[in-house]
Amino acid sequence: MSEPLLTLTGAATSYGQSQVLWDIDMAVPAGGAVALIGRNGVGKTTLLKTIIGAQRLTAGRMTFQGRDVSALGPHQRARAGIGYVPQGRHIFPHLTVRENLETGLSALAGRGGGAMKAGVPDHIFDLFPKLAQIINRKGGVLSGGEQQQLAIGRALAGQPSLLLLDEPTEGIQPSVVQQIEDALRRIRADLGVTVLIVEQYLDFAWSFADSYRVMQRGRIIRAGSTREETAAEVAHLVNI
Amino acid sequence: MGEWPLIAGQIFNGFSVASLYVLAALGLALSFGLMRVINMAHGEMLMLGGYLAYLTLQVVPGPLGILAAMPVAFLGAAAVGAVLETTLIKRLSARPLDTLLATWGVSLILQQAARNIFGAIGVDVRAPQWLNHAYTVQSGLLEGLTIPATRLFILAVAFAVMGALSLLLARTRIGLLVRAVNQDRGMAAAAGINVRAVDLSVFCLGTGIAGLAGVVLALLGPVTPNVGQSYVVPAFLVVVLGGLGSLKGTAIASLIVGLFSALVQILVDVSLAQVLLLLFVIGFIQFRPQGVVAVRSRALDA
Amino acid sequence: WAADTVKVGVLQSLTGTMAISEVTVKNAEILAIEEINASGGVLGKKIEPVVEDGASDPAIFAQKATKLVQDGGVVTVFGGWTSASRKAMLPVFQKLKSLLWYPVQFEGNECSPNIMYSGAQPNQQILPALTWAVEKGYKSYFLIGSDYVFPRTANLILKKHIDADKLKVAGEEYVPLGGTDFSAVIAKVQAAKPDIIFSTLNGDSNVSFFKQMAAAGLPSAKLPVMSFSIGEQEAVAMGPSLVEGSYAAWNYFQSLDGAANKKFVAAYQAKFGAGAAVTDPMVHGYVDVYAWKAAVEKAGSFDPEKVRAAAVALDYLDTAMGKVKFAANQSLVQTGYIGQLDPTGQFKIIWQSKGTIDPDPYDPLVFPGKKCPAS
Amino acid sequence: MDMSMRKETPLSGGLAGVTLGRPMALTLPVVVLAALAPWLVSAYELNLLARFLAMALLAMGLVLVWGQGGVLSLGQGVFFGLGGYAIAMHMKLAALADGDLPDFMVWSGLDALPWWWVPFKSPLVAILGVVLVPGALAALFSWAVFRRRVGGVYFALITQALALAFATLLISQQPSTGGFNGLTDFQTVMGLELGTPAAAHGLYWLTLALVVGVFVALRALMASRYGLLLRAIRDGENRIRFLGYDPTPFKVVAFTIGAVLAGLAGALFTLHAGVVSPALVGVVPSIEMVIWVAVGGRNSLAGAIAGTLAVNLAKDGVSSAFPDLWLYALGLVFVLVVTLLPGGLAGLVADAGATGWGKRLKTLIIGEAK
Amino acid sequence: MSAQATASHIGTTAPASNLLLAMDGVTVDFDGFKALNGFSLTLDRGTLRVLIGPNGAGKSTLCDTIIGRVRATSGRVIFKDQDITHLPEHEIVRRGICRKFQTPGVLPGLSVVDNLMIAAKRDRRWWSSFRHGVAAEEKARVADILETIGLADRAAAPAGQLAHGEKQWLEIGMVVATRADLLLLDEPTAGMGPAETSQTATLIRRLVGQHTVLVIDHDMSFLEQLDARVTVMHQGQFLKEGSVAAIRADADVAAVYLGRAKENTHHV
Ligand SMILES: Nc1ncnc2c1ncn2[C@@H]1O[C@H](COP(=O)(O)OP(=O)(O)OP(=O)(O)O)[C@@H](O)[C@H]1O
Ligand SMILES: Nc1ncnc2c1ncn2[C@@H]1O[C@H](COP(=O)(O)OP(=O)(O)OP(=O)(O)O)[C@@H](O)[C@H]1O
Ligand SMILES: [Mg+2]
Ligand SMILES: [Mg+2]
Repeated sequence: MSEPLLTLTGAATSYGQSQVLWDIDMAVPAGGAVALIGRNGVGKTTLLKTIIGAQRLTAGRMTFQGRDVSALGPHQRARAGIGYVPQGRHIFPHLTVRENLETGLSALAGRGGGAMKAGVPDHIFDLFPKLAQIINRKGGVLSGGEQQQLAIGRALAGQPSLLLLDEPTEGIQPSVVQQIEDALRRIRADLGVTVLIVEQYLDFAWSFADSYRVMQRGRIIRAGSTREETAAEVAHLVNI
Repeated sequence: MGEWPLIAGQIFNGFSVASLYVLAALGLALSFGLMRVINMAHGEMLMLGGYLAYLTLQVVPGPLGILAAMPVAFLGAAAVGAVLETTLIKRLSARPLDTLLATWGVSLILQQAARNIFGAIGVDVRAPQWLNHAYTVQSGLLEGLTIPATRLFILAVAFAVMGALSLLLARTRIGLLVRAVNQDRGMAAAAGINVRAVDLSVFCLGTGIAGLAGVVLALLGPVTPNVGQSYVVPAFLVVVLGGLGSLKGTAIASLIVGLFSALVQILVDVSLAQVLLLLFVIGFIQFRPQGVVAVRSRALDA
Repeated sequence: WAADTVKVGVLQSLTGTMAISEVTVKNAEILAIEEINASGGVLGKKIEPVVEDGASDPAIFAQKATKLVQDGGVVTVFGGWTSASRKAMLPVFQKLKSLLWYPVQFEGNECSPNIMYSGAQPNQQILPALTWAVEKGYKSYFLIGSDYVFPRTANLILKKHIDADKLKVAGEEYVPLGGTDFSAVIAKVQAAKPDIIFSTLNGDSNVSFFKQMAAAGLPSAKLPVMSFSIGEQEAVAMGPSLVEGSYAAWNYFQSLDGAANKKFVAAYQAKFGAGAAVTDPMVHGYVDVYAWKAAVEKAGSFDPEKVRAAAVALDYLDTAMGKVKFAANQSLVQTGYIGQLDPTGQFKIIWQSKGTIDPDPYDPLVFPGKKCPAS
Repeated sequence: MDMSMRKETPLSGGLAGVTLGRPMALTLPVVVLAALAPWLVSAYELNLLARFLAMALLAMGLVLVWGQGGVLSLGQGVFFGLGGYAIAMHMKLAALADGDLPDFMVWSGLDALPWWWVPFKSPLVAILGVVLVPGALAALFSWAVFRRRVGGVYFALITQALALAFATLLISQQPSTGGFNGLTDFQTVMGLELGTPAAAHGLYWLTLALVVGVFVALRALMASRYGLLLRAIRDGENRIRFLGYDPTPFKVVAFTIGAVLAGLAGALFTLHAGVVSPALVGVVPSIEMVIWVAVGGRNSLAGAIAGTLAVNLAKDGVSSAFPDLWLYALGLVFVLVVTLLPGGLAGLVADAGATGWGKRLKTLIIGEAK
Repeated sequence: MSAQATASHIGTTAPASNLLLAMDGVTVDFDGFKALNGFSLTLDRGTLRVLIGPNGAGKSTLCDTIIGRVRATSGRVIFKDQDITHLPEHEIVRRGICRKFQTPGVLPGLSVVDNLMIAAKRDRRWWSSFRHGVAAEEKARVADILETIGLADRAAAPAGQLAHGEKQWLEIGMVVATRADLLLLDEPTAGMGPAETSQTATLIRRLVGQHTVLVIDHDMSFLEQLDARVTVMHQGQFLKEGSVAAIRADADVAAVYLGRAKENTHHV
């Protein structure tokens, strides 16, 4: 594989006085999909927040597309091409579905072209037809599944090259879970987006990602390939 | 002249007072509604507008001075707003009660600065001749009703500002970004929105409007270091009545307050009218606690 | 050094809403003290002024008065502006047996042995204005005031006298202190069509009032206004052109003739700037210091009790405001003037009372039978 | 003084969120020293101290209302004023012969005592009034607003309007309130001749005793379940509702206690100052009251007392000598305390206590920390 | 995990009739959109019921309506034979209903243990909060729950600092601590891993009997472990009811909810 899209070297962060991440080394290859797994509270969300820039690095550095982005703020990283689907979805409650999607266009700022003017790309509605049906409803009143689709759609509106997904199937009905999983596969395949996904359920993680990282107490304790190891071999690390 | 012209006159005065409140309260509603910032120094932005009008009139005397003063005051107050935002407000984001206290301190400082710069006794800003006349109904039921041109002018300015602002917020992406930032800052940033820039522009817009309002208020009132204080409490009452930062709500609430006090004043004096207004607001809350215009949400702590 | 000095208190609001006015009085009082010091002091001692801030709050006035007299060792205090501040200080001076010199016109109804009232009593400012208006032939009066003690009492007195003169009170309206909205009041004025407005509006409200009157097509040229709180300083601040032609009643105008006034204005402007306006309360504050000096010298003592007795026994003093002296009721015998504002912010004196007017704290028409114990 | 804390189970972190004042060991000497003040300072300084201690009662009330309850009141001046007027009305009437009217009523043209003045002839009614009138108004007002779930900033702004309306009303109803002048010139209270050293000392000790008593009582209250729930409501009012609690009475009680303390403070202040007037009740004084607490620390009772004393002493010292400077300083204090020192002086002390030298200093003064 | 201890402390009164809750033709209309549409449901005392349905079917709205956060446009909610449709929220809770929210609703500024103490307090009227001391029984229960939810070592930490999953546990603990007769658990396992999920299932099964429990979740394997009667909602209306196995086999349910026939287990 060529130059990695994202690298973290010796990354650490903390909430106030309490350190949460230690010495994270990670490289996400362009076009790849990495699954981040681990028990509750080990720091998975925090790691994603650190990558998008919502948490500051207290040590180490981060590069994206070969550029050191450690000092950039979240909106600059979003504009550089990192899309973020947070845990808990964080839909703008008083904006309509369309407006929520349009906020995602902000990440296109400075990337030239008429993309921003052109509006929300159609392929988002191909991926999530439901969004087209509820396009004028307020984000705050949507059900959990609707919000999750919207959150992914919003991230895609910024045409990211790296998509960060934090437990995207949490609280989603089974048939929609399948839709979302299918959509994510298409996002990888058709749009060529690199994905870093936090996922508690290993069989989806294994069927979707090429490699995995196991986190424990704020550190990455194991990295490997989902093609060379089975989920069962790794499961004991997660279920302690 | 009988009862009718008096009542009709008071209805007009209600609108006129409402237009003053709209102008004084719009900036507040913006920064409160969109940024959760209670700007107690808002009154001093009005004051600043008055002083900038004074300075402009020194440079551009004559009939059009007042028109020239409006953009000057807008920009001047917006610039002060920018300084305030970058040095103070941004440290207090999402702590509305603390912004209230801190900006009160700012208001004390600005008042004292005005005293030291312009003197304690205020300066002279006059309506130009083309505004200094009144239309009087000469016959009919409303005979004797007088409509001052200045007040008509202020009504027009209030409408223009409201219109421009709602267009700006509804028709451009700015409105969208502003609302997104207000609802979830962290997510807005992660979606690629430059939240600092949005904050700054909203706050400057709010103070700028206050500056412009200050010019207009100077046509009917004094320009002194503490002039802002006399407008800021009623303006806040309008914001409370209007509902969370809704422009429409602010306009309607201004009208309610304006008409209420104008009509009540037919019967009681102004001091009592003020007390009745407060009772009215508390009464209003009893059946419409969200204010005139409500925003519904499912969030647990909405 | 201390043996050669005597301390006096100067207690005015240096902060808060009243500071605008009171600072100028403080300046005048300090000017008088400096002049006296320059010419040898009092009873061979230099006067050392102790300045305190009343902060526009009566409770602070009382606090600072106590501080000055009890801890600061001053022999007398010059100060106060609002009646509220005077009323709050009164018990302090009575308890501590000291003496306050109060320089501002007020509503009367008070005489304390521990206060020298040099500002006008109602019969020395309000009633002369009425006398003038009656002479001019005005029949219908509209009374407008800020909603507090002085306007309410002044209008109470005015109403009785207007009634007694068989003239008409066309209306009476009050706005809160600092109020800026006169739309309703003006509507009522327009409905009532009076000949003249008597205004006891205070401070910034005047600006709003005149601007909104002009906007409604009623400039002073059309409907005359007689004000009791607009002096030279306020006129300049409001823009003289706005109030040009309106009237004011005082016991002093900067434009008054006389060598003493020329000298005072020159001295004040030399110290505080060529354009500085000089007003009635300032002169009263200034005169108070000189009257105290004269009384001390007459008594040969700084003891407040002796000074008080000497002060009311003084003969006429020749001052910037003409001949004045303290009556037995401790208020000042002085002349009433009516001025009309010219475009420069000065008043043209158009009328003056026939000789000096004896102060009358209790209007006989309104408060029959009430008298100061001292007189 | 911290008995109530010791009784707390180790399970309940009942005091979490309360910045503790100095412990007992330091409090006692301070109280003793304060009690000896009549012999240590001049009569004027004692009067000053007495006033500021009276104000500290109000400040402690704000700790409960604002610090613990998260309810910012910009209308404390109203309750302060009500307490002050209640006692002042009594003193006015007590100084009169039967059938006479207070002077201002006479020259405002009143010929009979307004009905609501009459009960205040009785000293008992006056004392009850000091507590009950502000308490009742606060309870009614806050209940009307809180029950409709209007809170936070809205509540603060409505209380500010309340302060404006109350001051305006007081001033405009001159014949029965004394208007802008307020009420002054008191002679005796409950048979005590005001102005004598005995009265001054007695009133000072009364104030001090109340400050100590309220300090102890509020501290126990904050450590109780009630205090915990109040803080919980501050954190998430709706969540509390879905745990089966009605937040309204909790907030109403806090606000009412705050108002009662403000009323007490106003009454004592009036006794010490010899005057009560609208200048003490409006928008500006009300917000200044908040700054005392902000400076001291909004979650600390001791901080509130310290903040009140500090701000008012500074005002007494600075404003006369440098009037312009004072306003800049006051403004700057607002800005700096809120932005850089949200915990106020108390927070600063606590921080210092947490770091090395501070800890050493603390052990030096109060012995080993528990 | 020691859920027995917890369960043994949860006392309820002897049932008068077996019916605990009845929703009777409840409709909730949001400006024309009917989130619940004439929905009826009954729950017997001491039973466990699972509610599933597509996203947006109205499950959370149903809980909202029972607890008083959303008001029924028409229809009634009967609890213990009394109409609670229009009672204030806290009144409803005091009658014995408690709910876990879909997004965890803990009190962020309070410590974990204080969160639980508040939930555990028996007498929730304001004046009783002045009473001194904490009942030994409440204390013991909180200690137990703290163990059960695995947060004993974080007891003093502010709840706002917990990770998402930890907050879920805390909120479950709070709901249990109230000893309400009816517990509404809206997606209790969202954000939990497989191990925690089965722990939750065990806990819930232990609660049944003492409590009536309504569980909403999308995780079929979790529902399988619960092994309870399942009600399926669709578009605000009742769709099906039956055992887990029956529901899984149902074609209608597959069409609107489960999707492409095969079940959804990500389980290891
Ligand atoms: N805002 C915060 N302040 C302090 N500590 C926090 C904060 N947010 C999270 N933590 C702590 O950081 C640690 C990691 O949290 P994080 O949310 O990253 O975990 P996670 O792996 O995403 O867990 P989950 O699977 O439950 O979502 C936890 O111990 C949590 O208590
Ligand atoms: N306040 C509201 N105003 C308008 N529509 C609303 C409101 N609250 C909910 N809705 C709508 O009602 C429907 C039902 O929502 P609800 O949250 O009850 O679904 P749910 O079954 O809990 O879904 P999920 O499984 O995704 O949590 C949704 O389509 C939602 O958009
Ligand atoms: Mg997480
Ligand atoms: Mg739901």
